[in-house]
Amino acid sequence: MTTYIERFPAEARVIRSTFFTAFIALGIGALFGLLQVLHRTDVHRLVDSADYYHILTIHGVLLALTFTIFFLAGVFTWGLTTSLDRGVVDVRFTWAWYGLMVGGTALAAIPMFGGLIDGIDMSAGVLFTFYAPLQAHPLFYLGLALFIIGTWLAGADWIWTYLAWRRENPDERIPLPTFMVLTTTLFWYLSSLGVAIAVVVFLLPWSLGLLEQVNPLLTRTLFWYFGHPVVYFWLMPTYMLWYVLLPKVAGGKLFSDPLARVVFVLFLLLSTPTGIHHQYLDPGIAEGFKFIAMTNTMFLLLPSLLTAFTVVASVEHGARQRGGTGYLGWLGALPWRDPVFTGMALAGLMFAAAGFSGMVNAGMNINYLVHNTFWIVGHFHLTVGTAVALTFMAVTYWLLPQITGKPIWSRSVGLAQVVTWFVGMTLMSNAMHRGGLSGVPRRTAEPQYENFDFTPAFGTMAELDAGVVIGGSLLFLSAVLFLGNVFVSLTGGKDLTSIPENAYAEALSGAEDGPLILDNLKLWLVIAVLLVVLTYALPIGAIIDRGGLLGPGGSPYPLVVESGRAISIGLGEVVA
Amino acid sequence: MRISPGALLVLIAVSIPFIVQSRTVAAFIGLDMSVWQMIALGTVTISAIILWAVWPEKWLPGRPKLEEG
Amino acid sequence: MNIHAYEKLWLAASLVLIVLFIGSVTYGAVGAGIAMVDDAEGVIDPDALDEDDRFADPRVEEVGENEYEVYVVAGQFFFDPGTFEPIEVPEHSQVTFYVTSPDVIHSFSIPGTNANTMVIPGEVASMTVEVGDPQEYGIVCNEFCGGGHHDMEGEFHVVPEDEFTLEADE
Amino acid sequence: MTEELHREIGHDEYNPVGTLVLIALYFLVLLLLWLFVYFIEFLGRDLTVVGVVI
Repeated sequence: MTTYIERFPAEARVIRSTFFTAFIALGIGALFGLLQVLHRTDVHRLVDSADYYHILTIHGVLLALTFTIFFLAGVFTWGLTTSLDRGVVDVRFTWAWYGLMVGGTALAAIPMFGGLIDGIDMSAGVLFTFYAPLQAHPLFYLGLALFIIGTWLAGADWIWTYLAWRRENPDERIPLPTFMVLTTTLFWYLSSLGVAIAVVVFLLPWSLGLLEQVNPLLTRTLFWYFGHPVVYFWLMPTYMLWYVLLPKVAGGKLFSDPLARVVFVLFLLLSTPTGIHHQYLDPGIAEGFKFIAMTNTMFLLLPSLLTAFTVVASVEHGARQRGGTGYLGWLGALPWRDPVFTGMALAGLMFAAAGFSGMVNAGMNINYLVHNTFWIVGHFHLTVGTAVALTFMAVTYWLLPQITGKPIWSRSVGLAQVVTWFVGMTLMSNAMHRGGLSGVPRRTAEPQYENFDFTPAFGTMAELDAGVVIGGSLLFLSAVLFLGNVFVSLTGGKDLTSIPENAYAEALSGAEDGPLILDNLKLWLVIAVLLVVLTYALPIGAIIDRGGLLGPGGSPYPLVVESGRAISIGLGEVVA
Repeated sequence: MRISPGALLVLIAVSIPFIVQSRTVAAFIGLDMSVWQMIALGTVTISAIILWAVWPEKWLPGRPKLEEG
Repeated sequence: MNIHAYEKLWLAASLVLIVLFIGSVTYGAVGAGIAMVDDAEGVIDPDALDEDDRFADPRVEEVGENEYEVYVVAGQFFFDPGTFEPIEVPEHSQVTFYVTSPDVIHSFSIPGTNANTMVIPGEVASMTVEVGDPQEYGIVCNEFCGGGHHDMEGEFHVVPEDEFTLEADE
Repeated sequence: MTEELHREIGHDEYNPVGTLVLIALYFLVLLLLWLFVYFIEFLGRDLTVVGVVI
């Protein structure tokens, strides 16, 4: 019996830091989420409605980027080192990428929070998507760029460690968790390039006044080039945990290692050439390009549907080994008292529901029905907000003891916490989906209009508001229970004997059953790049051809007065 | 107990989305269910689940015994 | 690589599902005739809308029998026309909206209907709909566009034939 | 974990029949929901965006 901290004390320290950073982001993000549901529904408006958008920006960035990416960086470091059974090559480099990610986050946070504080003349009320000509303070873009470079260095760390292992083990198959880390890293390099170009080449110089204007459709397209794939950057570590940890806590084995590899290869190939499906209703992009993005997106369902089968079959294997019988009776034999298992299982169930709203979002013309409505918010609170976040929280109950040597304070509170999240999300997301179908917009402080009312298919808007408020409050309660449980656990003493061995699920059908070509990552990367070029070269070329690299313009908003922007404001006045 | 307390808790939690969506289904087939009717239906459903779960198994012979999880 | 028979079955079912989805969308485009907002319109200088003959004077215009074109400027935080006075068209007509923005990205969306488009500075969104019986609709911006985003709303009225007059005819 | 195991089931003797049942139900739900949302909610609505009839 060896725990992770005994085997890899130096790496455990870095993973602890990534987790704590993630948890701080989770706490602030959850609190701001509660403020939003109370504000939108007009139950209580703590801030001015114009400031709602700063709250929303912080909620989106801290939860969708900071919480998820810091946590997954820790999970990947754990999965890589555990499965290779070797430490990182140089832990100082590991600290370097962590430091860069923290530094980037801190820089971006200054204007994000500055927008909420009177007397600070900096703001970044541009939401998670920062569509130009909405303009944030340069620190926001700079911080974002540094953060992304930090994630690239993290990927380099993982690849570096893998190559070192490869020299020591020239003939072995890549262990499954490492395979998943590597495919995800390659995919992330490919897809985050879009946002890096948007930020470094266009938005940062523009916010500094070095560029007079940008092409809004181009920067928006570059954002979505990254903006859809980023959801797979959250999902792939989640899938990894479902593949390698969930079967283990269920008492079974992974059904098929080769199929898990096929799924991750499919993600590497298909995740990026789909972003245009966020732009189905954009003028300036030809219908043909939208259709291509639609078919790519639909085929991207395949790895997720395959995952559903493999993961459930692995869990069923556990149930049957535990004595479960019958067509459905085996479900009763699963370890439902364990928050690690129950949290991940409920997250998976919610993801099945999210699969459906995602299919609707992917359907090109049906996008007229749901585009930018509350439906979308309901959808991604099921995906990143539950499939990913609930899995990460559940797995914390397993990983935290591994990296700290301290047992979880209360597994019962943990169980209550994951169930509360599930129930809260059921109520909130149902109301959001239904509200969206009646046309309620997303991202608005006051979805109450003077000249018309929304008419839900049945029931009333007040009931939907109640669903959002009750659901949102339960989610906040759940987050508090989670963070409280983590905090109390950390104040406790070390007890290595009560912590299970650091290990992951074996496979019923192992890597040796899969063809060698699956491990040929260079080949898959080349095909992935080719697919991206095929899908994106023409639309991006067309957009640049239409509006020019620096675009037909639009006005930067807000027109904040500070030193870096003086030039562009001066120019603006000349034009005016 | 027919199922473990943990399984019962999760079963109740998982029944909630079905109860909430029962109203959607009812509306689709033309039945307008109010929130209170839905809550009543939910209370009945969850009570039935609890009753089923705590009912001693030996009173229903012939059912395969589920293992405690 | 041995794939279990059930998993092969599921793989086939998944592919059927995907083909069905793509088929539905294609049917919507070809059979039901739903067109996507696209690149049919050329680019426009957002800083010079007052020199454009469509958007210098945003309005409703009759272009054929029962065919109307509506030119809308969506700006922070209004639709012109729409916010200051309702957009009015007669019942049972074909209406094409042309919407553009002088400042940031907005949307032009009629809640409860399928009329919904992004509005991007430099681009003109065009969207043709067929309206039926008289009805009053709202218009919202559903893309965040700045601190007053939630105040950006308008009205779209489909009015009886005999109550309809064009501004130009008044 | 090991003490909870009732039996060891290998790859060749394991048929995930419960998974097949669950996933078949899921398939049906997806199919029905898609037909409902696409053909009734979406295509049944007013103000559908059509191509310009020339």
